[in-house]
Amino acid sequence: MTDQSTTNASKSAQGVRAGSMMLALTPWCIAAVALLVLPFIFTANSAITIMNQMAITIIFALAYNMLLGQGGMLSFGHAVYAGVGGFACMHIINNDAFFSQLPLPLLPIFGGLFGMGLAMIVGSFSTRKAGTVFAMISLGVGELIAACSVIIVAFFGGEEGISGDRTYGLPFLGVEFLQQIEVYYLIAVWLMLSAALMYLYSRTPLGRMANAVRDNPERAEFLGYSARWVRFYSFVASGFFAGIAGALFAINYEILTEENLNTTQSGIILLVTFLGGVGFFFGPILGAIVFTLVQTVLSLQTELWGFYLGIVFVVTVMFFPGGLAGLIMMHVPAMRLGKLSVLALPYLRTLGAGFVGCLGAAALIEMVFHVRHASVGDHEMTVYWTTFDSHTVLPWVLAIAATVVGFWIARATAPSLAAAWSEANTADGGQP
Amino acid sequence: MDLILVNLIDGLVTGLLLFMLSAGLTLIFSMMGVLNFAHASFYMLGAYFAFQISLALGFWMGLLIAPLVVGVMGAGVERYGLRRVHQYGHVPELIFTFGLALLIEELVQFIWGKNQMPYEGPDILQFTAFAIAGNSIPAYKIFMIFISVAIFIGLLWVLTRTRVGMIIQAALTYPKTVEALGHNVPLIFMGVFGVGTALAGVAGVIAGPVLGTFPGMAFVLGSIVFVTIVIGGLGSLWGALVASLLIGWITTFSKAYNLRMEDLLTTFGFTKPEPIWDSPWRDLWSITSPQIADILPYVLMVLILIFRPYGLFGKRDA
Amino acid sequence: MTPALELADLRKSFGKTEIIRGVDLSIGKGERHAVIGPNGAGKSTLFNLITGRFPQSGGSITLHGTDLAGKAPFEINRMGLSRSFQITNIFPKMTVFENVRCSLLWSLGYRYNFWSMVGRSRALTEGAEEILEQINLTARRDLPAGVLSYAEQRALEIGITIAGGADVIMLDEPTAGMSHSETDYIVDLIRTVTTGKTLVMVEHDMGVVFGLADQISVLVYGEIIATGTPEAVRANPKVQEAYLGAALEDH
Amino acid sequence: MRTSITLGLATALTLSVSAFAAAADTIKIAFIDPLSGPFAGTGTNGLHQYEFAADELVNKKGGVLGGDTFEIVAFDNKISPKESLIQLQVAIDQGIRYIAQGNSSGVANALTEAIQKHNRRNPEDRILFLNYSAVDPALTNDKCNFWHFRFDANADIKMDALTDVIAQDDGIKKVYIIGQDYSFGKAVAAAAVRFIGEKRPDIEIVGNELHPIGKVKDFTPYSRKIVASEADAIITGNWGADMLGLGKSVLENGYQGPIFTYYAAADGITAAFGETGEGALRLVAEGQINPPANDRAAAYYEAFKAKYPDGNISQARITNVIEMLARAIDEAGSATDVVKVAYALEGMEHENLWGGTIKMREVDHQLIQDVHIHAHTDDGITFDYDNSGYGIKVENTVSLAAMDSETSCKMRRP
Repeated sequence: MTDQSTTNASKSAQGVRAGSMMLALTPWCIAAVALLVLPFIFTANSAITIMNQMAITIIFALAYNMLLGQGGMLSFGHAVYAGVGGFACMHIINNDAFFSQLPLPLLPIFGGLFGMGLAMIVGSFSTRKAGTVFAMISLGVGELIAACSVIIVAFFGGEEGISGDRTYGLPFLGVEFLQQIEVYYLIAVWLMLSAALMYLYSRTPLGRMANAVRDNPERAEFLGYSARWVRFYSFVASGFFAGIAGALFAINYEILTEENLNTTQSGIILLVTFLGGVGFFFGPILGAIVFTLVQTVLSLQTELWGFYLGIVFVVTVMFFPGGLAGLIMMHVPAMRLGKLSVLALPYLRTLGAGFVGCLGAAALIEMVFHVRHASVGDHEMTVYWTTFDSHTVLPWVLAIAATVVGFWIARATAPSLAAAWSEANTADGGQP
Repeated sequence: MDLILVNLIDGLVTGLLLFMLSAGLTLIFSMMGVLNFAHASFYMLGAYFAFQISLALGFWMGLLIAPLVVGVMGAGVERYGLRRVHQYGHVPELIFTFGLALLIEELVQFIWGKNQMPYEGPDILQFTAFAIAGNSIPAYKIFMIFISVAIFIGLLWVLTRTRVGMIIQAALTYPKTVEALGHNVPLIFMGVFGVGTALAGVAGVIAGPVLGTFPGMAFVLGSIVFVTIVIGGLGSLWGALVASLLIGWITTFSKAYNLRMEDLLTTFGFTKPEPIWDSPWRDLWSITSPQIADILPYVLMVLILIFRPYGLFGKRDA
Repeated sequence: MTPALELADLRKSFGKTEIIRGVDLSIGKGERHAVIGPNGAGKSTLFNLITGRFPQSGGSITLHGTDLAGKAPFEINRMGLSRSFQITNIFPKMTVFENVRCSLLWSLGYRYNFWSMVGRSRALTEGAEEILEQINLTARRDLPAGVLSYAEQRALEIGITIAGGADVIMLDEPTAGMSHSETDYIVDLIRTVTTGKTLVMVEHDMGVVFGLADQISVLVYGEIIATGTPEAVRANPKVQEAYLGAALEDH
Repeated sequence: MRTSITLGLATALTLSVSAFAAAADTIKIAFIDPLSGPFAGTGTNGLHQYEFAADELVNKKGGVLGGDTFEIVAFDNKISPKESLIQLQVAIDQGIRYIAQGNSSGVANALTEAIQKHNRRNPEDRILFLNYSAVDPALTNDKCNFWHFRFDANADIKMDALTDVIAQDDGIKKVYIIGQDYSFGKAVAAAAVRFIGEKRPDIEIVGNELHPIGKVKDFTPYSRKIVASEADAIITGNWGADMLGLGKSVLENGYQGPIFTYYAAADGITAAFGETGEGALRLVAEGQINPPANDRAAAYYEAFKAKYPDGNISQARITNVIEMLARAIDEAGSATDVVKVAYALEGMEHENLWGGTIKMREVDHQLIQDVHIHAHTDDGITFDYDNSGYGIKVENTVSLAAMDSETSCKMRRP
């Protein structure tokens, strides 16, 4: 597997040199080592639970990006493929006779197959058109299956969902998966495997044609490819990996419910993928990591996390359609020129000030919310680990000052940042 | 028989309400080629603004002012949001409106909290207009029918009988030509977007007291509105009207009559498996029409999209 | 010998307007055939009918003796017919190299393959590089196609069109919007890359037509009024009248 | 973005350290319920009731075990089973041994199974589940386990009490049952049919149907059917917007009989019903608010209102959770040995702050208590809900409801 990924990552089959092999392998090695070491740094079970959640979201987001980023298909109901894969696995877990003969680490294959099966059925009619028609069919099918989950109790278990016990599987090398850490490594292996497979897929003829069909379906048809079948295969492949994510969810949480299927979940995966950036393979990975942290950690800090997330999302769509990955990759030309350091100081000035402004604005939002919604007489609130009385003037003055001054400095220094930017992206010879 | 009449009226109210939302949405679609996911959010804003205004100035001022405010906000969204995202293509536009829908819901919760607002219709309409076989038809419903029909006729009149309407219609089809003729097409687009969202605002103002004013109200109605215009044919005003009424009546009648899947299956010659509670098909056999009434529009939409992808009244697929 | 492409009483109407009004045309193997005609004569429509972009209203199209009725563009392409577009139609976000490589995939038998890596195939890489060499874009290999100059994009478009190895090549106004020097360059390019293939082209530039084509058909108001060698067509009075007349009206 | 990452890492780090910090002087109770999203109102109000009860009933009285105090640690589960399991893990890592949850039986089912598995797999740090509101009968029947204690009367017990009242009313000849299409709605309907059949076979059930949960925009068609069926009473398990929508719709469309229901009070619903609901709404619930059962209850409620003027004591049983847990910890002599605490809780009899004596039944860990039928009214209300002037007043009481009811629970004790 490693050998393959090397050669594929390198652009030319003729020019496989040791150097480029190393270069292409490096991110994968770093990822593998990080996955191996992380549990020794964050030892708490809850940290491992969060990391598991992150890994599952990464697989799901990568699968979603096979559609959105690589195939140009916007789905509003992709959760159902992960969900159905997960539900199927839960039924397998509950089938004692079969499950006791099946090592748990093989279970995700079944999840993938079920996700793929459903994708084949739906894809047979939904992939005929891309664009709005595809988006609407995906929404309709998503709503239908989600609604079925409370009606078809035999399979979906109603609103309680269905649960089982993963430890009844055939022990795998003596491991029964009693502890979270064992599950972590199972998920980590599947994460590496799925990510590598999805990456390799994008390098196959079909993967390349998915891009071609996304950019110009008509031209692709005149190259001998049916745009519809290319979309169909992308859709099915995406369904397969979504199913794997669903199966891992089943293993990790040992319960699946309606929330694994509903449109909220589908919306979240769109949000995750887009925030991370649809243009690059690693975009959804970033998105999944950041989103999981925001959801589990920021939501402990503030009730308004959804509000902030909404703002960030809308701002991303409007100003940074490349997402986080796009932002990072913007700096590659400057890095190639070795002039990244030119940007450091202007960044510190403008973004630092902007950051202070954001903190001030967030504090203002929190204070407004507290004054408006806290129970009468409850004047005490805590922002940034500081507790104060929200009905006194000082905190308001401070917050407003931070906001105004922060944004003002950011605005005032923006031109110098722009200048530094063009300077950093200009080769020293003078030509752009 | 009486009950059929009552249900016809109820379905009409639901359908016309849907129409007020779908009319604006379909206009916006034919103009910009993008489905505004946040359309129902403007409906929700209409209800909340009207509630806030009604506290100070009463229901009627709410009916007057709230749609205006919503329309201005809609125009602002077009001017400063959509127009910017437009350059990236249709998919980012759709994603933008999706994000906007999320944001508006959060915003409403931020301002008004999560509970349902005690938003009531005007006292003057709190009486029973008439009753059919013991079923009272509240005057407020008659008022809703009246308002929506008036809006439909007004819209039709503006679009087909006035100079502004003609420019709009021309701008929808030949934006370049109309621009060359000296009309400010971006302004027209912004105006249409504003009017479309204001219509959604009106729907919110008059539906808020009946269907409840709460943060989930956009979500509950949102996807049904898409379904409506997809069934009717994207961009077709008549299609939106027919599909709205169709959905209004289908859902009303399937709730009002207990059609059971068991009877249906038996008619087709299937035998009920015994014992039923142990059969994997038990859920299928026990389905009744009220249970699935609200998902029937989705079934209809998927079927329509499979067999007639451009909808009932759509002009070919774009 | 069966002709490479044969049209018999081909018709197409949009609504009530008949754009193509019964075209009969036979193009032999290895022939370089140009379709000319005044603006609005239906040249592009004819192209779109042949390549399956629009369904015909009547008549038949046969490619190497096989009827093309009801075939989708990709099926027609697989039967050995490839086309370029009047408006540049490439994959702008992909690199030049990838553009060409994608157009090689089907003909090299990769079909919907998802188990082999494009980067590892010697045949693909070499094939693509050979095409790049032919269209003189080797130096631009790794640039996104969208940033190329207009003439380079047109060259790439021709490269994509011929890459699949089709034996019938259809070019829709390959030199539209180009300067004289660029036009000369493209004409030379077309001549070399289509050696031994059947070429059908629509073109406005008479210089290009007379320089490239063995046979010329003149399409006026959806009908072919003359077919023959460049000299014969040039001498045909009907052509003189229809074509020059229309051209004079234009200016 | 970048800050939240570092913030997250910092938190995760502190989490791993704080596992040791199960402090000797505070006993933490994890409150896992929705604090954001559509049910945040209910969750937040519940949290306030917990915090107030812990302060007022335990900490101000010297705490337990000679000075240890209770601390409520809030976790937002966004009413999602998945989030609940994550937050459960966080709570366990913080050394918390007591988990309180109530909103949604779906979440409770997920939690009770997860806790059972956790306790089996990690015998060294077992935890207890204090379910204060989830009323799915299965939790104390088929799905019961030793670690789960339910302080609310379950759906069957409440329906038993409700049908007792219906049975006494000779005017009721026809009943219409309607509910949300999910396990609780179905459980309510099944229990209603069973109990009415047992107690008043002459009552005709003229309608029994389910509607999609949270999806119905307009209840008018249902109301038409109900009115047309000439029902004398409606029984429903609806809650939230579905309750409000159904209730207002039937009343506006000409229905005049009583609506027997479970959840139609507080969290904005009492205010929204206002005058419309007067004389129609009948709620079954434990905990007597109006008229106050005794001076202590009245003083407690007044103190609560002084602290939370916008709040409601809508879940009176929370005081029982706190008081009984405190007693059990004292009896066990340890807050960390939850097996001992659980044995102390089993069979405990307790004087309810809101009147009457209650008992935690050993066999299934279901609290047996008085169940009341309340009326929604503005007459004789000492403590209103939502500051609306309207509140709920006890009309009928079933003492120690269903104390001998059967259970299918087969509990395995450690």
